Amino acid sequence: MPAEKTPAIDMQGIVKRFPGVTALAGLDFQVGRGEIHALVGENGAGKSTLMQVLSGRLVPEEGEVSILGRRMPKGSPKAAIEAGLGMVYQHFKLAPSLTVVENLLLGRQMNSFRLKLDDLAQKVEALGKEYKLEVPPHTQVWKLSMGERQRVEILRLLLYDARVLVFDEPTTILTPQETLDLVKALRFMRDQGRSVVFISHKLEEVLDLADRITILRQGRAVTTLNRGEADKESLAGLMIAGEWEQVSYRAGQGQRDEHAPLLELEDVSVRDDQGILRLKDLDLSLRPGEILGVAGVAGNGQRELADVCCGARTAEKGSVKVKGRDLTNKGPFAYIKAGVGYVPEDRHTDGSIGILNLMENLMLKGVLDRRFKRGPWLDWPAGKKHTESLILEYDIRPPDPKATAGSLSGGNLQKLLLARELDQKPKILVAAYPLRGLDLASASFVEKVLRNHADQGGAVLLISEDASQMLNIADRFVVLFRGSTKGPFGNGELNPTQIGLLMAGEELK
Amino acid sequence: MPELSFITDLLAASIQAGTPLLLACLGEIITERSGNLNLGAEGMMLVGAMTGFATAYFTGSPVLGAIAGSLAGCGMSLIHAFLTVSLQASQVVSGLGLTIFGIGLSGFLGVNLVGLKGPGFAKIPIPFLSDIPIIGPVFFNQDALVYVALLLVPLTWYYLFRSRPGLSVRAVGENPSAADAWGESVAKIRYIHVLMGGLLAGLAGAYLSLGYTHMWMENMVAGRGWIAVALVIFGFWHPFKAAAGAFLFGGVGVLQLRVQAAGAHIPSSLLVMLPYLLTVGVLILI
Amino acid sequence: MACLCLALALGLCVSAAGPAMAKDKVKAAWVYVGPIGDHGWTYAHNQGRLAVEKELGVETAFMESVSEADAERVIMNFARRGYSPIFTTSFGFMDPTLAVAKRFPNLAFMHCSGFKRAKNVGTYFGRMYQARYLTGLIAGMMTKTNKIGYVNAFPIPECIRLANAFTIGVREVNPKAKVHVVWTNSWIDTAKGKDAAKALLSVDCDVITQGIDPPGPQEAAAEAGKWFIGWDSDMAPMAPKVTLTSTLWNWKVLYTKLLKQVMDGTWKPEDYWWGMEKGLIDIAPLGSMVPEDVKKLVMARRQELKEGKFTVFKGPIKAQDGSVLLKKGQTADDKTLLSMTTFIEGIVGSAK
Amino acid sequence: MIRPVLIPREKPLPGGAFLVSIVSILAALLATLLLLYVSGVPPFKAMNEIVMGTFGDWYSLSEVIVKTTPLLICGLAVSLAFTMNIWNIGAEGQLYLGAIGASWVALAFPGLPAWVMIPAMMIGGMLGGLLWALGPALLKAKIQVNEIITTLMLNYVAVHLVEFMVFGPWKDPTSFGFPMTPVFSPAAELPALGTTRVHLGLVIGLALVVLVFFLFKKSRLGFTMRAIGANRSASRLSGMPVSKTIIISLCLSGAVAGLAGMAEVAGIQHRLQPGISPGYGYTAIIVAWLARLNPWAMVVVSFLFGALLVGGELLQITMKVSAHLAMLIQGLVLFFVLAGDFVGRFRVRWIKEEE
Repeated sequence: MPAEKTPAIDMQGIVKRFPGVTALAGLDFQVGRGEIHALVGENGAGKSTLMQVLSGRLVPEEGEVSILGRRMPKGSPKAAIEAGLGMVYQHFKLAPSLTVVENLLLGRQMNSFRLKLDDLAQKVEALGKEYKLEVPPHTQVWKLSMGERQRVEILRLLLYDARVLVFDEPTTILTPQETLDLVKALRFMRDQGRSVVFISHKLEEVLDLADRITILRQGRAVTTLNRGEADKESLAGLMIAGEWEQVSYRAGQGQRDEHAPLLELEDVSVRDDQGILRLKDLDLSLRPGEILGVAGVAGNGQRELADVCCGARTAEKGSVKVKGRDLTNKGPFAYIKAGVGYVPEDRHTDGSIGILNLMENLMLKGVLDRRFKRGPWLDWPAGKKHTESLILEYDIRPPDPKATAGSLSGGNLQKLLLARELDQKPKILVAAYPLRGLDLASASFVEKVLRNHADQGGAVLLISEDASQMLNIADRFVVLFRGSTKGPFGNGELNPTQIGLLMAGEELK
Repeated sequence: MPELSFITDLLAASIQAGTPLLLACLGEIITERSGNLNLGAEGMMLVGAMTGFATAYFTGSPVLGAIAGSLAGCGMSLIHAFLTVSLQASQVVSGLGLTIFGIGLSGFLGVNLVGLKGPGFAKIPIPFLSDIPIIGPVFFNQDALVYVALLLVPLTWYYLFRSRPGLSVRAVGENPSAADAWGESVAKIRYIHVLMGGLLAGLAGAYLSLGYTHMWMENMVAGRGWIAVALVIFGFWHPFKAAAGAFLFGGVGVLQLRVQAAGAHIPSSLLVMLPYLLTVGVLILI
Repeated sequence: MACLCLALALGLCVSAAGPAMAKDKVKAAWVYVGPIGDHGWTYAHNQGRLAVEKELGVETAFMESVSEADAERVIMNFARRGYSPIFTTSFGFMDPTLAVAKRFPNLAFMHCSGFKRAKNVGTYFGRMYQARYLTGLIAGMMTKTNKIGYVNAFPIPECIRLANAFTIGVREVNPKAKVHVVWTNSWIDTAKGKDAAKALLSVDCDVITQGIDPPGPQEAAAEAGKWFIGWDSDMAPMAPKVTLTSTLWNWKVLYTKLLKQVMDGTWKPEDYWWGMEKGLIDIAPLGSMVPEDVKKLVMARRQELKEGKFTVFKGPIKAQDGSVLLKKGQTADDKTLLSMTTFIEGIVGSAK
Repeated sequence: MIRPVLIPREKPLPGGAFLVSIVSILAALLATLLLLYVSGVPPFKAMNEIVMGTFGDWYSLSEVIVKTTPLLICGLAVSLAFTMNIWNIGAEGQLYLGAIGASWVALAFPGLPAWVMIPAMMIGGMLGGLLWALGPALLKAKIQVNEIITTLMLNYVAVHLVEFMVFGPWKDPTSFGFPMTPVFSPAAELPALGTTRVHLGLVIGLALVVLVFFLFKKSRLGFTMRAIGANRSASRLSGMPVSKTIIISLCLSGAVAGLAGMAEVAGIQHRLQPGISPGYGYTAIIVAWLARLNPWAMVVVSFLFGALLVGGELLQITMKVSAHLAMLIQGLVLFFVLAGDFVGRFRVRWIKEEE
C-alpha cells in the first residue's frame, strides 16, 4: 500500500485493562488523511484511554497502533511524536512559570546549549498570524487565559509540523468567540492536509465540524458515520446503551423575591492563589427555593466564587452573609454550621479523600457535629449504619462501605459528595460543575437531586460552563465574566446567542 | 588599620566557611529544580570527604582527590536516584537513609585514615586582583576549590536559566507530566541532576578534607550537609541568593568564634546555637 | 636499657604468675568516649592499650565512641565476658562504671578522670597541667604580640585547669602576655577547630595551642606561619616548621603498673593521679626554632617537676575578675584542682 | 529491545507490606554478611554473636528492651506527625527538651513522693517536648515555614541547650564542676524490672502504642489527622481545622518525644547530662517508617532495631568490627525496604520493542 493511502491513524484490536475495568475491549479505530474526525461517547466509554494509548502514554495489553503508516512501538510517546502525532490535552501540558517560548522549546531538538528564545519567538509570531492563534511569546504561561494557553498547545504542534492533531474536549473552556477562532483554525489545518481528531460532548459542535464521527461505547467502536449520516438523536441513541429518564423541569418557576436571601455577597473582591484579582466588587444574592445558575467560561472567577461562598477563600473586601449573618472570612467550618453545603469542582482533590473508604468519606463533615460524636471518640457503628443508608438512597456503587473513594467512578463519586452534603441538611448548596464528566444517567440523577433540594425550600448556587445544561434546571442565572456578574436574568429571558455574547464579555444591545 | 584587617579577615574566613555549604547547596538546588528532594547531603559529603582524602593521600594529588570525592558523592546519589526515580520510593526516607548510610560507610572505610596528614589545596592568590583592598584578600586569595565554588554560582545560574538543558530541568521540576508529554525524559533528567547534586555534595565534602582542612575525621561534616539543604529554601532555589545565604551562615559561625577570641563573656554553648537559630530566624522572615 | 629491664620484669612476672594465669588469663577492656583516631585523648589511651597488649601479652578489647547513654551496657557487656580490669576513660562514665562494678564485685574497674571510688573501682588520671605549664613557658617567651591563642573544647574543669596552668607558665616569663581562649564545644570538629584558630590569629595571636583532639588549629597556625603547641601526642611531624612542642600522655606506664597489679592479685581500688614524676606526662622534644635560653629554662623546670620539687598552682594567683584564688605561698590541693571552674588572671574569654 | 514498564498493583501483595518488610530486612542482613565477609570478618560467627548477644539470655534481652524503649516512644512520636504528612525530624531535640523538662521537676521539687514525682516529671517532659515542637508547629501552620528545616535546626539548639543547663545553672556543685546535674532523688527514678535496667518507660511506651492505636482508629481527632494527612484541601473544605490540627499533631508528637526524654533521664541516667541520646530521634524516623506508621508494628520494628544496635555494638567488643557498621546496616535496611516497597506497589512488565 503506498504511503499516501495509509490512514493517518490505524488502531487495531486494542485491549486495555485497568484494575477492575476493561477500558478498551478490542477496539478498532481509523482516521483518514485530511479529515476532521470526531470521537464521541459517554464518559467511561474509553475515549481518553484510547487517546492515551494512541499517544504512547499507556501501554495496551493487546493491539497495534500505526500512525501515518508507521507501526508504533508500545508505550513510546516519543515515537508517536516523531511519527507526526500531536495532542492537545484537556489539562494543558504546560509549565506555568515558564514563558510561552520556553514551554514551546520543550521536547524540541537541542541545537545549541544556549537557550535561543528569540528565533523561536519569531516563528511563534509568524505561525500565530498564519493560523490566527496569536499569543505573546515572552509572557509566562500562568498569566495567560485558558484560550491563550490552548493556543500555545496548538502552536507547539504546528511548530513541529504535526500531521495528525488530537484534541481532547477543546471547546469546554473557551468563550464562544474563542471557539469560533478555533473552529476556523481546525478547518484551515484540515485544508492543509492535516488530520484532526477531536473528542467532544457537544453534539451540535460535532455535527457541525466533523467529516466523520466515531462513536465509542463500553470500550468498543460502535460505528463510524460520515458527515450527513448522523443527527443529534441518532448519535445520542448510539452512545447510550441503556435507557435513561429524560427529566424536563419547568424551570423558572421559583421567583420568590418575597423571601429574605439565604446567601448574600456584597461588593466582594477575591484573589486567587497567585494573587491575581479574580472577583471584583461582586454582588450576588441567593433566595430560598431557587437554583441560581452562574454561567460563564471557566477561569472567569468561578473557582473563587465557589470558594468564597463556602468560606474556603478569604475575601479581600466586601461581605458574605449567610441567612443574614455576616460570616465574611470565618472559615469553612462556620459556613458548614450555618448550613452551606459545597460540591467542589475537583471531586478528587477537593471533594473526597481517595485513600479513605466510603464510610470515612461520608463522615468527613459528620465528625465535627454531634451525630457521630461519643466524647472524644467517633461513633463508628452509627457511621456504618448511616453510610449504608446513604449508599442505598443515592445508589452508590459499589455498595461497600469499605471500598476506597479513589476506586469509584466519576458519577458514583459525585453521588457520594451529594449524599454527604445533602445529608448535612444544608439550606444552601454550592455546586461547582456538578455535571461535568458524568454520563447521562448520572447527570439526570444529579439534576433531580438539585431540583428537589430547591423545591424543598433550599437554595442552590449552580456553577456551570454549559449554559444550555444549566438553563435546563436553573430558575435564574447570572453571567460571570472576568470577575463581575451580569444579571440576574430570569430563565427564558435571554436567548442562547445573547447568553453566549455575555459570556464572551460583549454588551447586549 | 586593625579594624579593617579584622573585617577583611572575617570576610575571607566567611567565604571559606561558606564554601562547603555553597557547593552542597548548589548541588541540592540542581537536584530540587529537577523535582527531586535529596536530604542525604550530609551522607554524600561525608563519603566525598573520606574518599577525597583517601585518594589525595595515596596519590599525592589533591586534584585527583577532589575528583574522586565528587565521584563518590555521585555514587551515593545514584542509590537515591535509583530508589526514588526508578523505584519511586519516598524521597524523604531515602535521603535520610543516605545520610545514615553515609555516616556509617565513611566511618567504616575511613577508620585507618584518621589522623593522617594528607596533601591539600593551598591558597593561590590571583595576580593583581588579590591586591585590591578588601575584595582582593576576600575573593582572590583563596584555594582552588573556593574559586571553583565561586565560579559555579554564575555557571549554575546560567545552566538553569539560560541553557537548553536547564530549561528541561525546570520544566521537569515544575510539571513532569507536561515535560513527559513533550518527549523530555523525566526519569533521565532526574537521574542526571540527582547525580549532579551528588557530585557537588561530594565535592563539598572533599573541600572539607582537602581545602578547608587537610585531614579526615569521622563525622567531620558535622551537620553542614543539613544546613546546605536548609539554605536551598533560604535561597529560593536560586544560586545567587543561596550563595549569599551560604556565606552569611559561614560568616555567623566564624563570627561567634571571633567574638569569643575578642574576649566576650557569653557562655559558649549559647554562641554555638547561633547559626541554627539564625537559620530558623531567616526562614521565618522570608 | 629500659627495654631490657622491662623484658626482665615481664619474664619474672610471667614465670611467677604462670600457673595461675593459665587458668585465669587477664583480659582487659577499654571503654572510650571518642574515636581511637581522634589524635588526642582517646588516641593516647589506645596507644597505651596497644603497648600493654604487646608488652604484657594480655588480651585486650575496646569500644570506641561510646555515648553516656550507652556506657552502662557497654561496660556491662565487658564485665559479663569476664574482662578485668575494665578501664573507662571519660568522666561521663563514672556512674555507669560504679553501677556495673557493684554487680561484679570480683572484677576490677578503673575510671579515668572521676572522683568516686568503690571496693572494686579505682580512679586514675594524669597531671597534664604540669606539661601545660611548661608549654606555657615556651609560649610566653616566643610571643611577640603578647597574645596567645588557645582553642579549647568544653568548659569543664579539666579544660579550664589546663588553660590556667598554661597561663601561669605564660605569665611567669611574660607578665604582659594574655591568653585568648575560644571554646568550640566539640572535641572532634576539626574544621571548627581550624576556624577557631583562625579567629585567634585574626586578633593577633602569634602562638596557637589547642585543647581539642584533631589537628585543625595546627593547620591554621602552620598556614599563617605562627608558632604552635600541640597536645596529647607529638604533633610536630605534621607541621615541623611551626610546632614548638606538644604535651604528651604516656598511659603505658600507668596501664602497665595497673595490669601487673591485677595479674599479681595485688590490685586495690586506689586513686592514681600521676604526673611527670612517674613519666605519665611529658612534653615532646622542643623544636629547633626554640632558642637555647628558652630551652634551658623549660628543661630546668621539667627536671624540677620530674623530681617533684615544683608546684604549678602556687599562690599568689588571682582569678580573672581580680579576686584572689590562692594566697601567696598557698598551694592548691587536688580537690581544688579537680573542681576548677574559673579562669585566672591573664586569660581573655569566658570560662563558660 | 526489551524494556520494563511499571504497572501499579491492583491488589496488595499477598502477605502484605509486613512480609515485604521482613524479606527486605533479611536481604539487608544478607548484604551485611557479604560486607563482613569482604572486610575479612567471619560472617556467620558475627551473626551468631549478634543473635546470642541480643537474644541469648535474659540480660541481653533486657538490654535490647532498654534500647527499644526510647525508639518505640520516639517512633510513635514521629508517626503522630507523619500521619499528617508533617515531617517532624525534630524528635531528637524534643527528647532533649523533654529531658530538660523532667529534670527541672526533679531538681526543683526533690521532696516529692514518687507517686507525685513520676507523673509530674512525665508532665514536665511532655511540656518540654511540646514547647520545642510548638515553634515549628506555629510556623508551619501560620506561615508555611518548612518543618523539616525548623525541627532539624532546633535539634542542634536543643543539644546545646542541655549543655548550657548542665554547664551552667544546673551544674551539680559536688561534681567537681563537671557538666551534669545532681543525681535525682530516689523518688524520681522509674521503677526497674528486677535487677535489669528495663524500667517503667517500657510500660509507658506500650501504653502509648494502645493510645496511638485508639487515637487513629477510634477518635475524632485521629480521624481528622488521618483525613488532613491524606488530603488537606478536601479536609479543609469539610470544615476541619487544618492549621489547628497541624499544631496539635506536631505538639502531640513533640510531647510524646519529650516523654522519651523523661524516660531516659528518670529510667536510665537519673540525672541530666550531655549525650543522653545517641540519635534515638533520628533512628525513630526509620522505625516509624518501616512500621508503616502502624503502632503495633512499631513495637516489633523498634525491638528489631534495638537488637541491631546492641548487636552491632557487640561486634566491636568481641570481633573488633568498627562501630560504624551498625549505622551502615541501618542504612542498608532502609534501602532494601524502600526497594522492597516497590515490589509491593508495582508489577513490572517487560515490553518487547521493535526498533
